[in-house]
Amino acid sequence: MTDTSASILSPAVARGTPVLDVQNLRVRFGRGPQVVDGISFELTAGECLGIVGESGSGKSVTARSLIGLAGTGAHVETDHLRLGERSLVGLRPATWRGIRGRKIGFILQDALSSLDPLRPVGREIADALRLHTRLSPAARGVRVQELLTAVGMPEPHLRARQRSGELSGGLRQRALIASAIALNPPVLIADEPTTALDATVQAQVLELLAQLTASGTGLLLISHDLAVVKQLADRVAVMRAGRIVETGSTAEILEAPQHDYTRSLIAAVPTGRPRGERLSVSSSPVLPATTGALGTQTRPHEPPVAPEQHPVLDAQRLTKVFRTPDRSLMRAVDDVSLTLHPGRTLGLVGESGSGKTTVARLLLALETPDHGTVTLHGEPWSPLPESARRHRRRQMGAIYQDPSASFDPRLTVEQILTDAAGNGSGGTRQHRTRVAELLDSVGLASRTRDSRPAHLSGGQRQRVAIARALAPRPGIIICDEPVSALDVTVQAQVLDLLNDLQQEFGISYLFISHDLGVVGHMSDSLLVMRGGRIVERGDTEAVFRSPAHEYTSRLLAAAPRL
Amino acid sequence: MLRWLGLRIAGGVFVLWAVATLIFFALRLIPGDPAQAILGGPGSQASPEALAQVRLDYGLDQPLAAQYFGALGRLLRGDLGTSYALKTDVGALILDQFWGTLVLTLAALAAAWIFALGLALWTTRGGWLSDRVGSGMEIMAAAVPHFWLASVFIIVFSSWLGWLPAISVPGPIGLVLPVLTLAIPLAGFLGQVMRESLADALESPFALSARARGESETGVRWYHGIRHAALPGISLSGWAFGALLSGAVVVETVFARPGLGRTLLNAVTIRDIPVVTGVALVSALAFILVTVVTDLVDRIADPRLGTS
Amino acid sequence: MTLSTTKLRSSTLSALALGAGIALMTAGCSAQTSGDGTSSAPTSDAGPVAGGTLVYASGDAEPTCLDPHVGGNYPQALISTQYLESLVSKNTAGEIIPWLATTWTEDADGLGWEFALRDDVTFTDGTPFDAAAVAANIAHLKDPNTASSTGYLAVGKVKEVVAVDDHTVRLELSTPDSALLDSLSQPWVAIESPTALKRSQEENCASPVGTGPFIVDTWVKQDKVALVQNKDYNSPPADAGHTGAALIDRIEWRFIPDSASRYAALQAGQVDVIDNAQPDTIAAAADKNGIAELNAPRPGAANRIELNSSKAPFDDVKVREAFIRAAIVNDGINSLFFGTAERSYSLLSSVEALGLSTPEYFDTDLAQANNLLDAAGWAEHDADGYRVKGGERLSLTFPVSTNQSIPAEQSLFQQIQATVKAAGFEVVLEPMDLSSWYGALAAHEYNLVSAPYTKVGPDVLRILYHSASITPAPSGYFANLAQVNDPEVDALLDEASQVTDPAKRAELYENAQRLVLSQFYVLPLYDQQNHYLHSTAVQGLRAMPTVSTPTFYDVWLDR
Amino acid sequence: MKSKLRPGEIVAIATLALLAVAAIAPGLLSTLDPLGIDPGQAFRPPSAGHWFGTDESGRDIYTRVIHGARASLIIGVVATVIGIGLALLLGVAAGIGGRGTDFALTRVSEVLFALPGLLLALVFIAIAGPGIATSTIAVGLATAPGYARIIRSQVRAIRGAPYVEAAIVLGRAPGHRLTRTILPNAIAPVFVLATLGVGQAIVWASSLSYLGLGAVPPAAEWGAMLAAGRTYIGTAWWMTVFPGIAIVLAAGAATALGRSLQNRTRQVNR
Repeated sequence: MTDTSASILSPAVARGTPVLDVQNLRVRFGRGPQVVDGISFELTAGECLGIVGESGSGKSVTARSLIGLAGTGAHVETDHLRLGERSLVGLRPATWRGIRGRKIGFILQDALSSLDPLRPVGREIADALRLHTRLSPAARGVRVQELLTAVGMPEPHLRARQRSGELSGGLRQRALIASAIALNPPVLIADEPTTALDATVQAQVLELLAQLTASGTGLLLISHDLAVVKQLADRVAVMRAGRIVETGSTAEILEAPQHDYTRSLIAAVPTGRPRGERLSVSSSPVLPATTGALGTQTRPHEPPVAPEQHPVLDAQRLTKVFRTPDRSLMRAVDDVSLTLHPGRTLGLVGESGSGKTTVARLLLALETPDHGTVTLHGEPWSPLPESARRHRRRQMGAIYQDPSASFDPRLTVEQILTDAAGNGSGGTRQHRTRVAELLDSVGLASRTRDSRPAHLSGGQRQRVAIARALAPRPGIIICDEPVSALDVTVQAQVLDLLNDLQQEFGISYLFISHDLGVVGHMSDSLLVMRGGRIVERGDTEAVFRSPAHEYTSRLLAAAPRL
Repeated sequence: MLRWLGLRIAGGVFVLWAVATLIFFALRLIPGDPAQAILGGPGSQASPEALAQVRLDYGLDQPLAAQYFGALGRLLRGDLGTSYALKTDVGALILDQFWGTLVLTLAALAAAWIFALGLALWTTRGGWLSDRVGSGMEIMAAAVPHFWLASVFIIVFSSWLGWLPAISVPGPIGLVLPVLTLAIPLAGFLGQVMRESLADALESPFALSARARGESETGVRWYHGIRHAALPGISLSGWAFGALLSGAVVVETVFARPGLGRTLLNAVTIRDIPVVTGVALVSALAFILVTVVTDLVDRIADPRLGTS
Repeated sequence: MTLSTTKLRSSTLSALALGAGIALMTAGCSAQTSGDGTSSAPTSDAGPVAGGTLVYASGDAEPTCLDPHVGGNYPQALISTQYLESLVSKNTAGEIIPWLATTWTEDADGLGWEFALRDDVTFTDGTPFDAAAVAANIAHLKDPNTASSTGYLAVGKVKEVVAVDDHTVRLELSTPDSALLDSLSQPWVAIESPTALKRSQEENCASPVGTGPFIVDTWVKQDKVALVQNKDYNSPPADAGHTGAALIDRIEWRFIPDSASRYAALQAGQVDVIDNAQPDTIAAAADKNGIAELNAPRPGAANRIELNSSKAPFDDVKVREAFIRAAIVNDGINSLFFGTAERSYSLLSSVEALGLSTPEYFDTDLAQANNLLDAAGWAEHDADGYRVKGGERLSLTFPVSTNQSIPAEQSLFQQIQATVKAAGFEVVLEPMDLSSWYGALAAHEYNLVSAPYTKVGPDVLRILYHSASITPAPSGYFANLAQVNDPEVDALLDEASQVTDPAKRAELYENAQRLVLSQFYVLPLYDQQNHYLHSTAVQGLRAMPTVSTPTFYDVWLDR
Repeated sequence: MKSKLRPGEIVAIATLALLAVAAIAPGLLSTLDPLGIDPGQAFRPPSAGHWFGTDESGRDIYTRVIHGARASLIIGVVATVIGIGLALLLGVAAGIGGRGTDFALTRVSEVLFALPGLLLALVFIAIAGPGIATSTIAVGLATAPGYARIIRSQVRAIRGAPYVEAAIVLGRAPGHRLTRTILPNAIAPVFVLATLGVGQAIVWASSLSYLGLGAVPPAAEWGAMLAAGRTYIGTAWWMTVFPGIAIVLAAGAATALGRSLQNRTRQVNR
């Protein structure tokens, strides 16, 4: 950070002064249950308090309640809520508006949707100034440039005129932060500020937030990701079902967690955990247990089949070129070769836009390669006419990032699984048995069979997706970001499940993710992709130990870990 | 962008050709002798000699294919032919009538926009009741036939109150009732779409961001809501323009306004085929232009479209 | 004196109330119906004032050509009355009076007519009016390229036109024509400048040139025709109210097809005169200050329903009579026309002196209708209550032109449809646009039809009921829609069109009419309605006694 | 997800139910003859004897409005079925066909779309002759291109949806995908579209009646009644107001129901 930016960004509050004091905050919607059920905390200037919780824990509602925007129908009560010396209880709307943005800055999760896609980001930032200062439009413009410079935006005068859709994820998030800190608010609330970002970009944004706390801002950091919170927070509060179950300094929480839930959260983080180690606590009450025939606590990982055997899937020199909307050509996949061995997991890691999903589609023969071939079980697979391939389709399954979109919305779980299991119509006893078997193997209660996936939780949905992939008894499953939409503990369960299934059925996985930690935990060997090319390949442990490519090193360095 | 525009123009030329072809052959299916239409229309008592002469003059004795290519050739030279009834150049005739309709439809489009946007901004999320009332008004407005609305306006504003002229008079005052008649049903349609889009926008994270910045509800509507409400309105404007041209047939008849709609109705009634063809082509052309312009505006207003 | 029955009734009522003599003088206190072609507007105390613009709103379709030679329909007659003039005219008594021709004589054999023309008249383009001009006009009418329908028929018997000298013209006829003067009085044979006629038809249609009190200035299609005063005008017909130029400067002739808009525009003062006034608005206007009515029934045929006798079931006179006996018309006319139309029992308009009215043939009698149908073999009834014979339902197709039948008339047809159902007739009403309607007639796809026909004089009977009129024109059009094919009728009409003796002629026409009426070919309804509403500021408005088109020559504006 | 009916939906459903009763058994709601003329009772304003007044032939307007429900709803439904049927052919073929088919059919619907609907209707009526059947078909024809656009984009969206790709990955043949996955999903929103379309079709047909090209008198049909009553709007307002209200109510109720169905499906799919 430069000298100018430091002066711009320092709130006029001495470090250590309490800036936000919340006592017994309770929120419910309509006649519903307490979503936030009596939480209390204090934030001082220059401090970062992390609130960690999974979806539904009430952490976002807490954040919004603090600025009086809990939403329509919300009943918010507190014993007291103070901003500095000032009580925020029972304020009139106009008074609230004077506080929002000026005294409390607010950063939402997804900058793409949190900045108006139809307005230049410069205007969005200037809005805060328009609302709270008497600066002329020209003066606002100058200040916007300063702010953008301060948050590390390259070419600020150019970027200010662009709309959020035209910026990359990281720059977008910087713009959003700039709009939140435009008035140097003493308190900054950041709700999942880095969730949608690639690891390297995430690191940069966290660095920016760290600079803000360093200059005296009180930061309330809300996240589902302990690893992220660890980077910044001085203190951590673990939230679950509307309550704070445990609070303490970051070090205390991570090293000596008192509460079971905290422990399960920590255990669920895959980063740096050896292959085969279980992440989930099977007694976790959050979701239906993954027990059944497969449920044992830990099981040392042994490759069930020797690597010398013939590869199940082999891709040679795949290239796929797309035409972008501005008519230029983009090599989405450039000369990619990979080999998948029976019973093994091949990890494919890369940031967004690196071409990893296109690789998955080429392997699944949903796209035809411009160059190169794919061989399945030693026989030609792609390019081939679809009709020649169709009868062998059942040898390869797929699991997608967004399972809800991958289900026909009209079908129930049973119909989906019946349809996937056989070509015939459903309803026979045989089919019912098979559906029960599948539900059992992915740890779903049999009562879910009549539900539609849209009505299930995210974790249950991904289990249905896995069950569907298993249904034709494939030897290979392509997993494209199978856990990136899930909470950590759910992610842990799903990852464990995938490992268990591999143990039981000897399935080979191509495991695609942007999350180095997840891939590292899941894979036997690893491919690192960037800009359509494989930049590094090798045994997972070896790559983690001594990355050969500079990009891999950067990825490793950026990945937050506990 | 240039390439996109080029493609659009090529597509437009194709559509024009297809419209010309479709209309040419469709009109040949209409029972009745074109030569008869030329010689004074239905009920006239033209002699066989006169009919033969006219068939020769207008090339109606030639095979259909020859007539078609002849017409196409003239069209390429910008010649829309000669009106059967008026014996005047169709191009000139349509040009005369075009401006009246253009002014009427564009004014109605603008008015519909303002009504729809205004009502949506006024009532959306202003509470359960106002939202219901607003959306009820839109549904009702969309279900009102033009000719009925026009009659009610004439009775109320011309006959009873005497405020506004019942028929077209020079100047903007004569436009008020026709424009209202066209605009209100359209506003009902646009309003429904805009309301939905506005409601989405007001619940979106960026609106929350704006509120968190200290923006008032009015400010959120003004700085963010309007754009998002307007977006589907812009996309629909091409369709709306076509609907307005249909409405113009009725409105121009009721308010005795000169224009393409009335020309079309008259021409169909007396089977003046060149005029019908001409009006069809001009409407298609206008529709294509409006669509290109709205797509262009769409792309400028919403950069997401250019990239996805 | 030819007075419409309406006029008779209203004057009688007034006379009863106020005493004879005074009644007519004071009748102008409020707008009243009068059928003599002069307006009922209260007369102004002030004298005529020159100047001003009058706005006329027509509900008829906009003409495609302003020259009434081309085609020849009523909308053309309406507007061309303002700028074109004919050789002769008519007065309200029905007598032919001089106009552009001052005197005329007929040869003893009826095959030649000689007209002395005015020598002081000039067309508005400067061309002098003379015998050559008359010859050029008749040649123009007879030229197939002109595509004249009405005027062409009017001069159909003219074989040759000879210019005896500059201002005397002789018409040689192929056969005697007792209707010649009537025909020549019509606006469709008005005299236009021969110089102007030499232009292309497109040009002549846009701005025909005549000798009338106004000149066509501009024509904005679908909007209006602007007419300006002819300052040098000197040739009014003998019954005009004044001499010299017209009093108003300008007429804006607008086309407002929608009747409600038209009336609203009159009420709001945007227009001064409207035509095709609807019965309910006429009745409403009677109570309003500032609006007056001009009722000018058109000459020629009455509005009537014709029964197509060329095919079953109306080829049987019993079925025709049964239909007419079953149809209840009067109640409908009373309620739908608000007293603005009087039931007719005649083939001809009430303004035609030779019209024969025979109410005796039109008594309604359901029992008799049923008996007739039983006798005609339509004795069975089907489930819907309609009569059947040999498996065929007694069904009548009735194409209705939505352009020609006003809504009240269409409603009357619906009432007839409902009343004849009691006798077991099914009437299928088929509203259609003009082109389709003519198409249906040409294809003989009708059992019932109502078609107006306007022509000056009783010769219209020959056009409508002579068997020669069954033969279609190349377009398929034919005028004898009842398809009366009776040699006796033909003979009477042929003879009547040729005799010169008025008494003999009247007798022949009466016999012909009685024959047609007694055979139940026609169900007369009422005169061809021709109601105008106008602002009381419009003074001196009258309809030409020829084809009842209003003339604005004597009009002045009392604003 | 089942949720309780909102008041607006209840009103809409009640209105449509009433209309359905009127269409199926008009005798339950009025015992008079919709075609029974009585010139002596013409132009009577609303009264206890004639709730909605009488028309120019003395027919009871209330009875005619009730009996008109059948004809009007048939026009609305049939025209919509024709419109959507044509659109389905066009849209589905474009949506599932190859690039070439899609291009060609999209152009076809673009061509039809570029022509004002009323022009299509007028030309069709000029060809086929006026009447209730042709005007119904004409309305269907005029509305088809609009539906085709929506259906095509619907089908294309579904065709590219992950769950269709999932079917490919499961080795389903194109025909199987079309009949078992794409069409069932594409057609559901079409039903919603149809409820929206019925009201519009009634309004369209009434405009044709006004231009003299619609239902044949004296049949009780709202559009025709409206068109006939318009002549007397200055002297007998009830002749247009009541059929007008019927059209607005029917179209409004159908639209309201269609919109709430749309919202519900949207919520379910979210």
